[in-house]
Amino acid sequence: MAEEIRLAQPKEYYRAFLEKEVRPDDRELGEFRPTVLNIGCVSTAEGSSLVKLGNTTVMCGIKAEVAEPRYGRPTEGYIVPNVELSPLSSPNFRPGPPPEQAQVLSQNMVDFLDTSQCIKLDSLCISSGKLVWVLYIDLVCLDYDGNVMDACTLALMAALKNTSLPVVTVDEDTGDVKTHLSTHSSLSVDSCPVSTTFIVFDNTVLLVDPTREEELLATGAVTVVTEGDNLCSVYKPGGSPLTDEQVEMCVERAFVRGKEATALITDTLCSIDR
Amino acid sequence: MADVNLSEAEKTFILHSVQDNFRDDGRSCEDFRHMEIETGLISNTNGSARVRLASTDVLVGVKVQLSPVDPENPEVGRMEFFLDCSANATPEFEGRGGEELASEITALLTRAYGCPSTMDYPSLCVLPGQQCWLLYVDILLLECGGNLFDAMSLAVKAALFNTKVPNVTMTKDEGGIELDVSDDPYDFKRLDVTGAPLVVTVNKIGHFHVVDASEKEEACSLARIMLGVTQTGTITAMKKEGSGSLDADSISDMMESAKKVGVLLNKSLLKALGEEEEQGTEAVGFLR
Amino acid sequence: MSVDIRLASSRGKGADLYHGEDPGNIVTPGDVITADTGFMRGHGTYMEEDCLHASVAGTVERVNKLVSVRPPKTRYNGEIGDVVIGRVIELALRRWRVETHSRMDSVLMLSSVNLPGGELRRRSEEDEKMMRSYLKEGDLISAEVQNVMSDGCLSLHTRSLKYGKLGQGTLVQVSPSLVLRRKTHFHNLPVGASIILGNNGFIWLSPTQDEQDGDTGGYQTNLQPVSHSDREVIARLRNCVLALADRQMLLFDTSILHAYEASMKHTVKELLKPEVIADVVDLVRQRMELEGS
Amino acid sequence: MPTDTRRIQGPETSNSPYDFCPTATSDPALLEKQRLDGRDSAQMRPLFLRAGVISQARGSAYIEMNQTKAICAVYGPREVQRREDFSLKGQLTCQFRFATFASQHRRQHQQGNQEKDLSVQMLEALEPAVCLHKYPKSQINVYVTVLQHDGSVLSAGILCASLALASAGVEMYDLVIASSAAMYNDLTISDPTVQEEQAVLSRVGKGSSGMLTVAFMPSINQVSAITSDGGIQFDTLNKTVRTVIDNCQKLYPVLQQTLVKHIEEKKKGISSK
Amino acid sequence: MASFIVLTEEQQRLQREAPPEAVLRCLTSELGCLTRQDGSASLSQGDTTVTAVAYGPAEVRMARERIDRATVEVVYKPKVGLPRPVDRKKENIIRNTLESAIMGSAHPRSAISVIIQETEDLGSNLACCINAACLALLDAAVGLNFMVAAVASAVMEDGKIVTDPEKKVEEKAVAVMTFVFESVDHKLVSVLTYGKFTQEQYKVCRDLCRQTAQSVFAFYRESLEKKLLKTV
Repeated sequence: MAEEIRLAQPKEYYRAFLEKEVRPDDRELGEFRPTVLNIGCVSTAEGSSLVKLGNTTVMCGIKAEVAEPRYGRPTEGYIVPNVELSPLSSPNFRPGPPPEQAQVLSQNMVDFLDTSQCIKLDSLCISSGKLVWVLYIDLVCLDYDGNVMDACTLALMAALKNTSLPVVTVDEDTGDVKTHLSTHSSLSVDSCPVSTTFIVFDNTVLLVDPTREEELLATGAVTVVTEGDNLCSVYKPGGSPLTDEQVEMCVERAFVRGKEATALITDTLCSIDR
Repeated sequence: MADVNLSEAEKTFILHSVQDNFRDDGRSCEDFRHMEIETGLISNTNGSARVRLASTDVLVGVKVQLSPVDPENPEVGRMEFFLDCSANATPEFEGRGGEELASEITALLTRAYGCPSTMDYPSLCVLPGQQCWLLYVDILLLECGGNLFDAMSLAVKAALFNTKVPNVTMTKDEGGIELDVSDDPYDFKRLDVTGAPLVVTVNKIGHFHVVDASEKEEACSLARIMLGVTQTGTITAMKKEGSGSLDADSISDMMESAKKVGVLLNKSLLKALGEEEEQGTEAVGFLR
Repeated sequence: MSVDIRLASSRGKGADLYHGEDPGNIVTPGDVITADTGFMRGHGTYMEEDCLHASVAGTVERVNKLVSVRPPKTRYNGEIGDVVIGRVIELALRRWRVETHSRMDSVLMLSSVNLPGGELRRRSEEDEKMMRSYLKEGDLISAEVQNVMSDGCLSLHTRSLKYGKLGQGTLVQVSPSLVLRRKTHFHNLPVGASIILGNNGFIWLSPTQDEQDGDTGGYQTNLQPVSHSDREVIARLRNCVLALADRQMLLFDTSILHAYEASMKHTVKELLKPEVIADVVDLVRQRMELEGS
Repeated sequence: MPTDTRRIQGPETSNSPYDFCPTATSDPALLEKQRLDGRDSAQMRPLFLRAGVISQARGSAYIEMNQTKAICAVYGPREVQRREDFSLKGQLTCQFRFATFASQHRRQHQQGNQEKDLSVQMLEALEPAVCLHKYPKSQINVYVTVLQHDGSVLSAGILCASLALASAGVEMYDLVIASSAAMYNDLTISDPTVQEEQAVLSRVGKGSSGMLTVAFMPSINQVSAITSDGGIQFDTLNKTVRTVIDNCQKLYPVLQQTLVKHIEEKKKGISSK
Repeated sequence: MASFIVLTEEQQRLQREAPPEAVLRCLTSELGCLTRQDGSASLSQGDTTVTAVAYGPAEVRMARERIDRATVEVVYKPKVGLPRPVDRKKENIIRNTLESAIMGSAHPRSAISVIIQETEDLGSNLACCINAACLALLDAAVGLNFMVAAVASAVMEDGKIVTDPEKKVEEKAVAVMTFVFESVDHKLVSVLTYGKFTQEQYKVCRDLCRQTAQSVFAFYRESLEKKLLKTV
């Protein structure tokens, strides 16, 4: 019976649960789904990771290439992140060019990397004015069950920390480029920003880490990116208007999540090293 | 392929005719329809050929161009196929209708010619690691009357036979090497096509199989295999097509047929091309 | 196993020259056919400034006062009473849509066919649901043109035992203008096969049936294998018809039989070759001239 | 090529760092002595399969053959999107993709010719197995993404898709099992890695060498797809077809067991609810 | 044409040096600048200029039809070239913002579309776009739950906060935040930030922008009054 109500009147179904401050999947309002992190799972990529947030699955692979630097920025490398909402991941996505949602997510990744400054573009320099690294970061959503944003940022950070590049040298005189496969260097990742996404239900209730079902019922969303004790982003694209207290509550929750997620990445990396 | 919708009885008639080894036009299962061939009929290409197999009509032009080598194969020349399924051939190709078929045929030809023994690819490399000849093989389908893959591969091979690659002289100066393509129309080299493959399509109809199927026969066949066969009987590509499946044992028989017919087809084609070369007759062109 | 690759240049240049009967008066669009106002305007012509002009390229034909131009290759222009062969392409409400190489798809109404179990039966709703079991997409039928509608769409009927669904056999398609209008278009040829020469250029070759097959209404087709000898006759006839059509010879029972006889010195598959075609057609032409038909 | 305005763009041109180091030219002759991963020539890699990995899909599967990793999702039967695709028989579509990071050299986002070709071959392999006449007017979509390419991707894709279709409850005559082999002169090596594939298909190779993939339906003893590359002696090819079909037979129970396990788990899941 | 709060350059300079203050650059607008559209507005904030047009409620494409409310479509056209992901994100924020402002349930099964053409971006572009879009909707007399006003602010390296920053200021700032408030309870509708900042800075910016938003609402009012007077 419950399943039928869930299908026919999802809003009422949810309301009944939320009155008791619990969600249909047994979570509290401010509780994340179990987060599973797998780092270095694709050996053809220079850096890779797989994140599972409940059912939501995102794989991140980083391929490094070399290119001439931008004119006027001789020491800055490139970071090119793209999110792909693969038709694998949901019946709503079809093959073809990326839909608006994917484009917005990709741009969110650019802004995420840009504002947090976790990779200094200068650190991607091989030879000033001649050659710099290009990091192509591709995030493939394999299972879309809501909150792809947080899964993407987590996968992105984990993959960056896992990235190791072969040593490339440029001969000063001849300009010849040489790659030394025997030695690798890891990327210097300066900080670890973490995003936390909430949705607004019925214009009032805030739920963290929404499932796809919850996203469909949402009347708005807020994403907070924290980095240590600082904020990198407060992002609320429209939706139900919120009071200052509500937004501040989101920020507080995000700081807690930030610590948890950072610890998860560090622990996972440690367990690989061991 | 133009979709022919046949009635149950017509299909049965064709099915039994194949079983009887006496097809509806009197051919036996391994007979090809007669075909006509002409090369060198388009003057602004480096090589061209037209093949007419019953009512299937194919025109191929080969253009050669100097271009950078493929970084993964820096010491060999390159070949690219492009097929235009023009709406002239059948109204079904209008718009994007022919694209799927075109990409299927080009994929098979690319694979059939991908094997190093099919052509002397190293000789097409002008400056190893830098410049090589890129052969653009453009195929135009003028009319379809069944068995497109085979007809196209025949036309491609004939056009390659006819292709004249200009000679290149290299001069070294301090800036590097300069390439000079000869513009003398008689200063060229020919391509060696003895190893080039032909595609043979074997259609499974009922429990038997036929080569060079007509459109009606194609409509009766649920599965077919295509083989790239060279004159020596080497297989350079194989693929199965169609929505049906094949008995494991019959595959071997079908392959055997394809190989046998393929070898003969290669020989007959080279013989005809040789004759044409000797006779040096004037062009017939498009009017018949 | 045989492969025959020949050069385009080896085909004799002269072989293609037309040396048959006089083609008659050939006109091209815009040509004045006559300035005489006493004629009537037929197909392929138009009136302007009291002159009759041709609107298509072809030969001028005159029947009494009616002047028309007949193009050598055209889509089928249906006329009431014509025998046609068509292929069912779609089922619609109480009708089948039939491809007859006409300008538009032809229509066969459910009420214009004989149904199993007697001619005089009301079409019930049950019949509507059973339509696909009578005739389905891809099926071939022979029929008569019942009516030409104002938009040029042909309405067919099969309300005679000689019409209906076709069984095993081979369909050959030629230009409709090559099929000569005769009293009958159904022939049981003495060589052991039946032929239906559709006015629309569809020609059906099949083994001769031993009379009607019971009371299935002709919707059950016999799927038993055809004997090799019948098959050979049909294949030979098919190639003969195509050979004649290739050389723009008019098709009717006599010309086809002549061609069949002339072809006997070749094997069936040799009839696909251009030089054999030329040879056979020449023989037929000579014989026809001799007989003065 | 026009720039893709729907994705974040990098510099106009960039090169792989692996273009600037001597590549170990893989000589097929080396294969005669020893395979790179130490396997016997007839030995296949261990097969790791799991069904039901994507929560949103009707059916899904994941496959791992050592370093070759692929994932597949099946959606449908569902309404056809374009009206002109309407047909009384059901329609099967396949999309085969490589993740951009699946190979040593980065791949483009747009579907390349190789991917299109593989999509068609996968469709050829699966279509004969699916009872499409049971799904009139509808469409079944199969999407395969190769996450890491280490050889035999077509067989991996077909195996994975076949399992995903079965786990989606799509009616099928049989499971489709696929396997590949590389050939060099008289040597046949089963389930080659990407390096072995490159070795037999490289343009420097002399003699008879190539690749073969066969898709096979063991219960009804039918081959649903067969495809070869490279220049191969007729007899070698003929013989290898047999070998590969035998290999398919060996893989059949693995797929069956995975499927049985998946269904058991699903049943448990329902009863526990 | 309506033009208000004209500040001399001298005044602007003084304001920038003073402690954070809720100020806007000179606002100019023209309602109904285009005649064939249901509603249109051209808005300048300082030198940043945007033109917005609104259509609707009108016929909606079948695929996008929603049975319980209006479909809000927003197209953002950058000054040059085709829209890129960065523009898509802007478009997405604008659409979601307008969607909450528009009384969608009043127009089920119809489309309300807003097209925004960037003409000159010299700082606070997003804010200007949202304000222009709101004006265009007002001009088209589309039913709204509330009006929205967007204000940007920048946190400078020395901790100073500037509202409605120019491009040059934005480039130097450590963080730029754009807030969108509604006109009834002044709750937060949208926020987009760029750069690192503290919680405290966020609060200061938010309160300052909220204060500034009041002048935007006042400006809307005056613009409308001007237009109405003209038509009467």
